[in-house]
Amino acid sequence: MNSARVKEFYYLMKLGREFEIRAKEEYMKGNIAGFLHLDIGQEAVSVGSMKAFMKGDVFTHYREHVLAIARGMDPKLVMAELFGKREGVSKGKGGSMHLFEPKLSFYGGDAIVGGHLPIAVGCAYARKIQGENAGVFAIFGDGASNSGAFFESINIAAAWKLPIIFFLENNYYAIGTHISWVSPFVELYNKVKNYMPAVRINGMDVCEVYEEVMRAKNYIENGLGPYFIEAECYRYEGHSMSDSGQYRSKEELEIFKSKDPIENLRKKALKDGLVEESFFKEADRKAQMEVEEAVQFALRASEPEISELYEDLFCKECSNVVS
Amino acid sequence: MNSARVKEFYYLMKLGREFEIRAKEEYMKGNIAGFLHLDIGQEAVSVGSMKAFMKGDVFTHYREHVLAIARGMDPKLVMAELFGKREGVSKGKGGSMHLFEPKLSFYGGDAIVGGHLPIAVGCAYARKIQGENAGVFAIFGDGASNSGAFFESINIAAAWKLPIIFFLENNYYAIGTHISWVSPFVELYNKVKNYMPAVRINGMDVCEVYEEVMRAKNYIENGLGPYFIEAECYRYEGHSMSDSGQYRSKEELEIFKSKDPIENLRKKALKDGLVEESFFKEADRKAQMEVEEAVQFALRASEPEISELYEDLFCKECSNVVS
Amino acid sequence: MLYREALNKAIDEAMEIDKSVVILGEDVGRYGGSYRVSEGLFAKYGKERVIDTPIAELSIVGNAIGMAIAGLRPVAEIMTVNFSLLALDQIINHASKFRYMSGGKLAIPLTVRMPGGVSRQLAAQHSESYETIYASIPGLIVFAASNPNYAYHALKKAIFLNDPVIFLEHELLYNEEGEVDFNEDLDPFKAKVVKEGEDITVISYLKMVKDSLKAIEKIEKSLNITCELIDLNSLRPLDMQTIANSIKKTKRAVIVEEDHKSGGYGAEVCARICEELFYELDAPVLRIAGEDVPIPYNRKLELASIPTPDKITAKIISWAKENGV
Amino acid sequence: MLYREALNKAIDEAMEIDKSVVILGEDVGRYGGSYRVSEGLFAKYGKERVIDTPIAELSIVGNAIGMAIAGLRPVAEIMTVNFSLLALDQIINHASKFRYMSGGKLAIPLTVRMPGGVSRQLAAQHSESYETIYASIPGLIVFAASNPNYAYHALKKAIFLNDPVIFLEHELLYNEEGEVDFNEDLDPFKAKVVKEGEDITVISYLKMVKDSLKAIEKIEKSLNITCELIDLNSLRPLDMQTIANSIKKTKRAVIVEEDHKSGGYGAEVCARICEELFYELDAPVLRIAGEDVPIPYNRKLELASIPTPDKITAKIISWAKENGV
Ligand SMILES: Cc1ncc(C[n+]2csc(CCOP(=O)(O)OP(=O)(O)O)c2C)c(N)n1
Ligand SMILES: Cc1ncc(C[n+]2csc(CCOP(=O)(O)OP(=O)(O)O)c2C)c(N)n1
Ligand SMILES: [Mg+2]
Ligand SMILES: [Mg+2]
Repeated sequence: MNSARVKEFYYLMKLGREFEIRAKEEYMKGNIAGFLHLDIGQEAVSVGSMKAFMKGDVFTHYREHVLAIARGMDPKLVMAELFGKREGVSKGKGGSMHLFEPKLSFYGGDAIVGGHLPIAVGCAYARKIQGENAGVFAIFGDGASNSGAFFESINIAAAWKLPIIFFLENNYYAIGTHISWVSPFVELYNKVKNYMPAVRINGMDVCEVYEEVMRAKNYIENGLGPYFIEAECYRYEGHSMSDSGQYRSKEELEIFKSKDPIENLRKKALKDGLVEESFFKEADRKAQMEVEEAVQFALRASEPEISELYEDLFCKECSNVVS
Repeated sequence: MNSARVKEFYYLMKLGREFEIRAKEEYMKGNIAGFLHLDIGQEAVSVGSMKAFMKGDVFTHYREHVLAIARGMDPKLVMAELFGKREGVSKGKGGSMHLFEPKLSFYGGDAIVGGHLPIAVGCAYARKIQGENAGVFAIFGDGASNSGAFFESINIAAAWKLPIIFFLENNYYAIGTHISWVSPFVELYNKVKNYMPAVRINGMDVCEVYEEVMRAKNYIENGLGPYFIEAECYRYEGHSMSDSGQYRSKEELEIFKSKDPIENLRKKALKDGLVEESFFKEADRKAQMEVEEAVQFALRASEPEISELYEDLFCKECSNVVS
Repeated sequence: MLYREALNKAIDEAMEIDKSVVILGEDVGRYGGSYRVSEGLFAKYGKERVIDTPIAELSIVGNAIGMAIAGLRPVAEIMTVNFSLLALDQIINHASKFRYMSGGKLAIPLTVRMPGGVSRQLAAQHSESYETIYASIPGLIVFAASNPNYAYHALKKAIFLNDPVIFLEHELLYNEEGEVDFNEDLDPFKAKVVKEGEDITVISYLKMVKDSLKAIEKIEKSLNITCELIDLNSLRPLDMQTIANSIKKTKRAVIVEEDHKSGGYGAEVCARICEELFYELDAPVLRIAGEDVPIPYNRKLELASIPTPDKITAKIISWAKENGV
Repeated sequence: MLYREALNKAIDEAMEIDKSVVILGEDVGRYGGSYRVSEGLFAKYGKERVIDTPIAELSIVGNAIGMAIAGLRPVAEIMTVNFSLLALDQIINHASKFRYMSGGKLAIPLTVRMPGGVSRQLAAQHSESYETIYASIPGLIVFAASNPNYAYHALKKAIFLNDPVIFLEHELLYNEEGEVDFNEDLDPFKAKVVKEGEDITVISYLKMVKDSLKAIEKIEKSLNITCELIDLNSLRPLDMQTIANSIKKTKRAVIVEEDHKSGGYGAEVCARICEELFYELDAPVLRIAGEDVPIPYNRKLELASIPTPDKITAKIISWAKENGV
């Protein structure tokens, strides 16, 4: 890792963290509502993966703010979406769980657990026959790995040798359900290792995530078929704002906090002499500022009009008939 | 295998074969309609498994006449069901694909591919907490092994160590789709061998099927969790009466016919001196006779009355309200 | 007692009475249920009877059917009605048909509970009402609980019925307070006249009963008439008797549902009325329902997409005026 | 041209015109489709564009949505409408909502074809009609083809629409012969007056159009009146204009559907008529529909469970007499 990379990773993770902390505050204030799933603790996964997988299509679940930002989505537009404003990426119609931006090939925010996986597989099929080798990146949780949609996707992607990276964020919990209660093993790459190359990595280390996704990317780009990565990680907050996360022990939380992806990257970079202390200070300040700007933007942004209720439902041709 | 066992296997397989041949004829005559899936060629699986798994609950798919008969269902009642008669096991309301008999713990004939597997798993759960160790036997095809229902079932049964035997009849085809087009490998026990003990056997050999199911039965009865058997087999006929099976080569069919489970059992038993020739002659005659009786019974059996249309829809309490 | 407490009590008592009652679903156990309906049951009945499942709705219902076949009385929870689509093959192709296609040999004593409706800014994938789907399926019983009393009685009775019951709950009702009359012998299949009146029959269910009641107060004042309010309770079968009794008196009917209007459940109610009570009607039936769009996240749009007390009031008043009430 | 040939030709031409059109489903490729609709296409367009899928309906539709997002125009086949329940989460929670919940950023140009209805003794798990489900979902377009001409034109147009279309076919129509006018510029959203008449409007779709036509012949003779027959063609949106024009003339409406009656699609048609044309009606709307039972295997019971020309005739005649036609 060179210094520029480390700086980039650090800044994006910090930006993501600040974004989430602030989103939480704005939720408390009532500016954001509905289900809000924070990525705090898992920034290494979001940033490392998006920085490695720059070209192809990305399909995500509902815990996707930091993924979106790392992908290049303007935090202003993300925050505005969380605020339900017309300037939001999904015009305020989607909210936190549904951030879509085809310009970034970012099909984010599916809130049906596992539901985006068959879609990602279909996209990978299309890319293959279109001769585009960048392929697809699909991210999901440990909970999703028990769903029929997941297994069908693994089978099809492997049978047809599709260019897709399956990235499993194993944070051990699906809301309050520990993975060990509902899966015969906790190391989930075992589920698929007969189907495709499958590895388990430390998802708290942004460099490890980045490198493994790079490896996977090369693999799928070479037409070798799908690739599976399980990243061990942890969310510090509850599942969503309506969950306090009491089912977990303090000790467990502390263990993972001690592996904090942001803090550890900083320490390591300083120790290795890769980045000077002043950078981090400046980066922290800048991240806060960028989030502040996002919030200000979102606050000033406009409420949709009632007349927009029936917009965006159909293409023009169908709209003409339906209305 | 002792002589009595061999005789029993032979007779049941022969009875099954004759039953199916005759069912086909009756279909041509118009006495049977709808989808009729014949088991011809796969009798070793149906008989071997049912004779080994005598006690617990059995959940099957739609190709289940021979399974039902081997389980102890009277061929008369099966044939009458195929004829749509009131005396049929399902009162003519189910037909060929839906043969149910709780008295035999036979929950046969689900015609949604893979659909009976979660049901079988739930039954296994119940048996476990009820302290009944005989467990569950669930049989399905290669096609079913690509469905989400299948994978969810494997995962849950393994996670909860449920007493269930998953028995996969790999006859290579799901209607006209060869398994190699839709699965990354053809030896399907690879799909699950990280989850539970999984073996692949010769499904054309009734003794091998019997012995493996006995092994599986002991395993699940001991509370060790689920067990998976893949049996290689072949259906000689088309998928159902509306399929001619033209997608398969004559050579392929011939290879499997040369392994015919009935013929080979006979040859082997004669060679080993286990059973005398006269038994087979008599058995063949008796099987034909039993099938003839079944057809006669079905022919004479009665048509349901229109008034029965609304019967069997609800329990008495609900019926009173609904009607 | 809160609505969710009433549900909890119904399950608790059923489990107490009959050891074959088990509950299963995502987070129903150690977590206590995402709307706290199963709170305390895991501690009381243990993990064999209070089952935390993986996120696999097809299996939740499929497993429950298997348990029912084995002699248990499973109560499955689907975390949100939207996810029930993943289980629909099991509910329709299996649970609803097994008794019939086995010629009456199988019984499926299964209850599937589902919270649904438009809550608060949960957006398109978490805000639906699929009563139109469930109420269209022969072989199913569909109950919809609008208040703690019905919730308690109907759920407890549902658990002991020998047929599959879809039990619909509304997410915004869980913390509603209401009295439960434990001595009542409530018939869960019967609609309830919540309020009597002479001039208009308002028919509703789930959360819209409450909203309709608010609207009715204003309408009565504004038009100087009285409205009768019927809470359907059971959506399948539909209690036409209670509806007919009321319409024969009022000659006018309004249906209020949160569901999208086109193809919504109200269509069936409206059709039954128009077929069977045509000559009683002095005005066309009015359907007040959700708009025909997926539910948007933005609060203003979200409210615009469903009936509210104010909109119900305005629509009924203008319809009444047009039709000479 | 046979109905199935018309469908085949529509797909073939679409694939010819536009390389982004692909088809997928169980046995659609080498096998040619279980009802032979895709015959010849595998040989012509190759395995990349004519895709044999595993038995995994959720993935068939889910994969197709992904293809649509990637710029293809997928035509997915679900072998029988019953199995579409396994794909319903993808159809409803994803395909129907994606454009809306992305604020208009995503387009899902997807066609899902499904054979359905009561064929011949296929029993409960293979004999359903789920138009009531599909037609209740905002964001979907639902076409129902009753004849080769509509089948050809509507399917071809559906493939080129930029929104998800559920395309319903009836299993007993595949071998129906009918003329296809290739020069027609058919509007797939419009209902068609199949036959003009003065006294009763009969509204139907799919196979029941044919059966209604047979019934009408007898009714006209028996009552010495004339009936107008409307084929809905598009179930969502519903072409109320054509219906209204007819009812304003005839003052009476009958809906004939194969679907189960309670909660069937006819409920919505009936409700719309009663709401919008109440003062035009001289008689209650009559719904003729399937019985509220799963479809039994036995032929006699099967026929008893659905409308037939004879039953349609008898029901309309007795209703006409009761209501003074
Ligand atoms: C099909 C479906 N079932 C249930 C839910 C409710 N739900 C939302 S998130 C979630 C847990 C998902 O856990 P996991 O996949 O591990 O992802 P994580 O939240 O840990 O990132 C559940 C059960 C849902 N959204 N979709
Ligand atoms: C969910 C579902 N999809 C499709 C079908 C149609 N169908 C019936 S049998 C069958 C093939 C099943 O193949 P396999 O599982 O290998 O069993 P086999 O017929 O070979 O015994 C298909 C596709 C169905 N019945 N259910
Ligand atoms: Mg998780
Ligand atoms: Mg097979």
